[in-house]
Amino acid sequence: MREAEPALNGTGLNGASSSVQAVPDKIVTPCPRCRDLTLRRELEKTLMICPRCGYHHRLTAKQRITYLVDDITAFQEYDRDLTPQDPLHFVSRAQVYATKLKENQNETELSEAVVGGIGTIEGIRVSLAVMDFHFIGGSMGMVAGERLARAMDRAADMAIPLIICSASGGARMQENIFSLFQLAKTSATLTRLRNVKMPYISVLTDPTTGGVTASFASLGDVILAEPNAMVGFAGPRVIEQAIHQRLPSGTDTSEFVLEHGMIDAVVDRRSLRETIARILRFYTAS
Amino acid sequence: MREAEPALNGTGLNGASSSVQAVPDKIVTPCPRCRDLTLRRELEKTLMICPRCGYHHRLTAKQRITYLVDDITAFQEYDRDLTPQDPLHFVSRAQVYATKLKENQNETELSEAVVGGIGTIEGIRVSLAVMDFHFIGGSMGMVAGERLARAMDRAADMAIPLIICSASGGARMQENIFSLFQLAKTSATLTRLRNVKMPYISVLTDPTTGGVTASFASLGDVILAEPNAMVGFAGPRVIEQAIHQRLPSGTDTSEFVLEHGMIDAVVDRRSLRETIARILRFYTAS
Amino acid sequence: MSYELEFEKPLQAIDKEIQNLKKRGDRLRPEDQTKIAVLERELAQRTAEIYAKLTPWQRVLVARHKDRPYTADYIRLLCTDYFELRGDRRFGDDRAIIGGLASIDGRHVVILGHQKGRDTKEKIEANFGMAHPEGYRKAARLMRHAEQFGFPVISLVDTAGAMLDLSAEERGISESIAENLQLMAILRTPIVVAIIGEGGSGGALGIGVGDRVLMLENSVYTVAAPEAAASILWKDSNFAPQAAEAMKITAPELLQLGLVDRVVPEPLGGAHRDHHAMADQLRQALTAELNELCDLPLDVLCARRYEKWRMVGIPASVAAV
Amino acid sequence: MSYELEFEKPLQAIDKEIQNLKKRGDRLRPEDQTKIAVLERELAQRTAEIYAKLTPWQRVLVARHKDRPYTADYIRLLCTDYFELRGDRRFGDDRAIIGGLASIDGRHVVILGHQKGRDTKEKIEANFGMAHPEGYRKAARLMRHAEQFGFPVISLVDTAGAMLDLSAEERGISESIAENLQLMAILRTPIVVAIIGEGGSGGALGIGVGDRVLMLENSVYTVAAPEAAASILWKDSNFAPQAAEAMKITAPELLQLGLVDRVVPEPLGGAHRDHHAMADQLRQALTAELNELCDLPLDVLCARRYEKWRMVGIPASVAAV
Ligand SMILES: [Zn+2]
Ligand SMILES: [Zn+2]
Repeated sequence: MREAEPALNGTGLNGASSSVQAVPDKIVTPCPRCRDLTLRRELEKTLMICPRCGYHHRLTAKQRITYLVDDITAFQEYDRDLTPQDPLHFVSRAQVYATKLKENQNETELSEAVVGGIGTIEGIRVSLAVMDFHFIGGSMGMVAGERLARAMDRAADMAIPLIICSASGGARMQENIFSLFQLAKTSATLTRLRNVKMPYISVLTDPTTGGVTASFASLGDVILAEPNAMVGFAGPRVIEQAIHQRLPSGTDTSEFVLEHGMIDAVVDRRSLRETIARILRFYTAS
Repeated sequence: MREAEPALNGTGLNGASSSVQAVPDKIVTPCPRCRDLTLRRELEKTLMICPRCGYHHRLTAKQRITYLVDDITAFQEYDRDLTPQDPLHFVSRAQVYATKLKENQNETELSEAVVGGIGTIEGIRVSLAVMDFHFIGGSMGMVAGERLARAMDRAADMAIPLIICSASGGARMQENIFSLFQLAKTSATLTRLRNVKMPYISVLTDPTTGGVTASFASLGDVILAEPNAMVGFAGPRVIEQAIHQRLPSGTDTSEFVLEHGMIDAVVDRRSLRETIARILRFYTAS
Repeated sequence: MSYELEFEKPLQAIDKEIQNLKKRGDRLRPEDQTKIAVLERELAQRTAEIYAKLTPWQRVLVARHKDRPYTADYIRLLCTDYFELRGDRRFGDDRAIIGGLASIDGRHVVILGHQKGRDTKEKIEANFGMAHPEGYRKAARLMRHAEQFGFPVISLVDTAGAMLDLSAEERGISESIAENLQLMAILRTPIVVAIIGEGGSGGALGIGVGDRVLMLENSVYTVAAPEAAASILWKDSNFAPQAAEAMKITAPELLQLGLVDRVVPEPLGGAHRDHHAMADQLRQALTAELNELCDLPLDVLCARRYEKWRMVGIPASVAAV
Repeated sequence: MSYELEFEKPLQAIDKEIQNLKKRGDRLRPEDQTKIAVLERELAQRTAEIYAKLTPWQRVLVARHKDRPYTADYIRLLCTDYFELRGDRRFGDDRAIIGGLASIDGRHVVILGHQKGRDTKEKIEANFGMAHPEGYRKAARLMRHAEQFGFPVISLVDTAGAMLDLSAEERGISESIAENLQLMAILRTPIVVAIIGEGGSGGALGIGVGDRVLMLENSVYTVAAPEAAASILWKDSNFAPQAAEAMKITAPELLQLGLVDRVVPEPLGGAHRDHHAMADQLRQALTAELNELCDLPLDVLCARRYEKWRMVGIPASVAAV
């Protein structure tokens, strides 16, 4: 199962049956930072960046992939039929995990919080995996982890660079230790890339917190983050609750982790694609 | 030259022609910490520890070796004929390095600031190198470094543990880059021990500062320090001069570096030998 | 020994009666002695009954019991020799994770684990077992040391989670855990992990990857504390017992799910009732595992460990895809 | 371009005369133009004369010249592409040592070096090129990255020394340098070091071990600053020039002593007079070295580097013992 195989179900992201879709249509979108209202149409032209304050709106997996690869129609999605399980048969207090999964699948038209596949960025073939926060908060389900691990395997098997765009609130309670162990699984699988001397670029997007930061997201050979994204293990709210103290503003943002030596650069979404290509050329061009 | 060879000149530390000798005889010795006067005779019975306040007096190389090995008469010294050079022909303002070397050799009856050899500690054969602060402040001359490197080579060649007791004020100005490069040489040579899976125990004694801490002294598999020894890169006085501020008392002591995670234990001289033996048994007994 | 847990109250009543009788000392009548024997049998029986049907939440309470043996206790009870290794060689010596060179059953190992702290002073020093980045980096140093010198690693997990404060974020708590996950996945020496009390989230996993993962009978392992999970799922931490139930956090459940490899039985009434008996059980389990692991060629050991974690928890139906 | 150094004053007088004549612009008479040509020849000649017999102490002043090109200048002038890698992944991003992925003469490398800072703001950010432990640890990360991906390393040394303050000691400045010395001794990729200005003590050596050590013509390399050496030797830092003389700190002297491998010529009047010409010289030297080193099998490269540093500075008479 560790070999890179083409997607089992014909169509990819671009096909009619695609499981990746834009967030629900709305005519205007409010900016969470400056409160400005922008026409959805306009916002999509600016890569979902607020034209007034520069706020980087959260993207769907489909948007993210579209913005990164040369040609979304040539992006080959994998593992879409690898769908989430309910390993604990989690039912408690009107919370039925199986139902929640269905609901999220319907709302997002994703089957899990991770979309993985192969595409090109400025002509360079990469294994790309993208997390979608809209799917149960981008939490690490067993199959989300497996899809990430398979994206790593594909990079190793094909000897191509790996790019993972993280967006996650952390663990998926309803899978408990199955969720937790994905951190170990993904961290372990990354070691395969060492043998093929291909880089792993980790891109942190708003928000990347919890277990994801305590595993693959922090293990990039190069780590980039979008401006002002929430990035950290606990996130400021959890810390404030835990220590009953206010934190300095800016704690656990991209800029905070840059200052503390955890990442290489904060990159505006408008230059992300080009920056990634520039970095990749150091490893792939001779 | 990298092979372990027996000392070239018959007698060892214990012989009549030994180059290692106790510090000049004085009847009473004042304690630098509590000012108490102790009979030299008495002090030597307590391993040069002030009976009143526990201050660990600085030792000569001979004392140090005597206190550590099972039998000083069985300690086989090496490289005594490897004597310091004056590679820069350093003569300036009434400072003639060659003369200074002679004077120090006469005063200490050492030929350099490092004494290296093979001995046993509770029956375990070790390559031991000891620095003597009384010889030009235990500074890192080219030959001091070479003697250390040879002690490392002996440990690697014979597949036995390495123990280095440091005591150094840092660089030897009169050898400039020859002195500086000893840090690189000793750090490099230590890598040979990795192949034989034998431990290197670094013992920091008062004072261990400057370049020595920025090389082999900080690279022990296990690092021990005598109580209240001055241990640090710059030492508090230099820092205070550099930043024009008073430092908290206790900065750059054994206890300070223990607290900051740089060493494994502070060990009283009276239990140093036994502690080293206990540690060594983990690696040598099966 | 006190009975502090609510569900142990029936036991306390019996125990009190026994203690009262025993107080008579020399004045103890033969019928009292019979009574004591009867009561002790009853106590044992009732204890067994209660502990046989602990709810997951009750197990959480046992796992967090203030008298439960901690890493330092196991080190004292298991090791015939021990030399503590301190510090991460970078920043500090975190007392929330301790470890060193040890001899167990004649075998030299590196042992390490979370230390919660027994008395108030030690609790504060140890930060209640919640480690900062320097704790995980110290653990990494010790594990690399073990690899270098061919010592197997024993890692004892007992933490509510990694430390959540500004300083932990500043120094990269996530990076420190992530790096350990990777290190432990490929370390070229056997690693046996035992969850001895609380296995809390990434903070537990940060020293929790190995060839074998053992759980003490009343230990628990959670991706988030039941209180936190209840808060997140139902906005009310009072539903922690329900969360504990639904999340399958106990040793027998996790063994059945194939997520851990062995359950180490606890003495009657829980590990906190008898540290020595508990340590004996743990020693036997560790030694059994190490005997097997140390016999494997390193390449085989490492390939198996990689496979174990690469495939962890993937049901056959998924693995087949 | 100003003439700030005392021994450059004669040059300043000539330069001023030239500038005055040139100010006339259109009103410049033919005889003025002849005069300018004569003066410019004289300036060049006098510059050459002065720089041909700089004392060691004067070289210290040139090496510390505020207009001398710094690492960031060389990166800009040498690299056709550059992506900065930041942070030690532990604590911070020390601006006193910078570096990243770079293309030089069509070759991909990791370049890094001390950065002193040009204007006041940058000087403070960069702590005047005196690195904290996180700087050395960032350098270590970059070098491991280079090793992993097969990039050669170029390391530019320019520091008065490592930072001497409480925070540096607390976070293990000595350990951070020591670890780099070991790492650079065995890193499995070519390393070329160039002392571009001040090579100050352990802080310089901390990124200064490699297959080749180059020195710019007017750079200096000292185990302690001449002022500090004078203080220690004669309790008077005013004897720094004498210390500089006695310690053999200049590039030609160190080349002759066999301690460095190549002297890179500086443009007339020193590197600070012509950054472009200096960068060109450095590029040629680096490329020549890398061409040779990159052709060697890694095992040979590493064995030679080990031998170089194991035997460094040992005279034949000693080596023979
Ligand atoms: Zn806005
Ligand atoms: Zn005293």
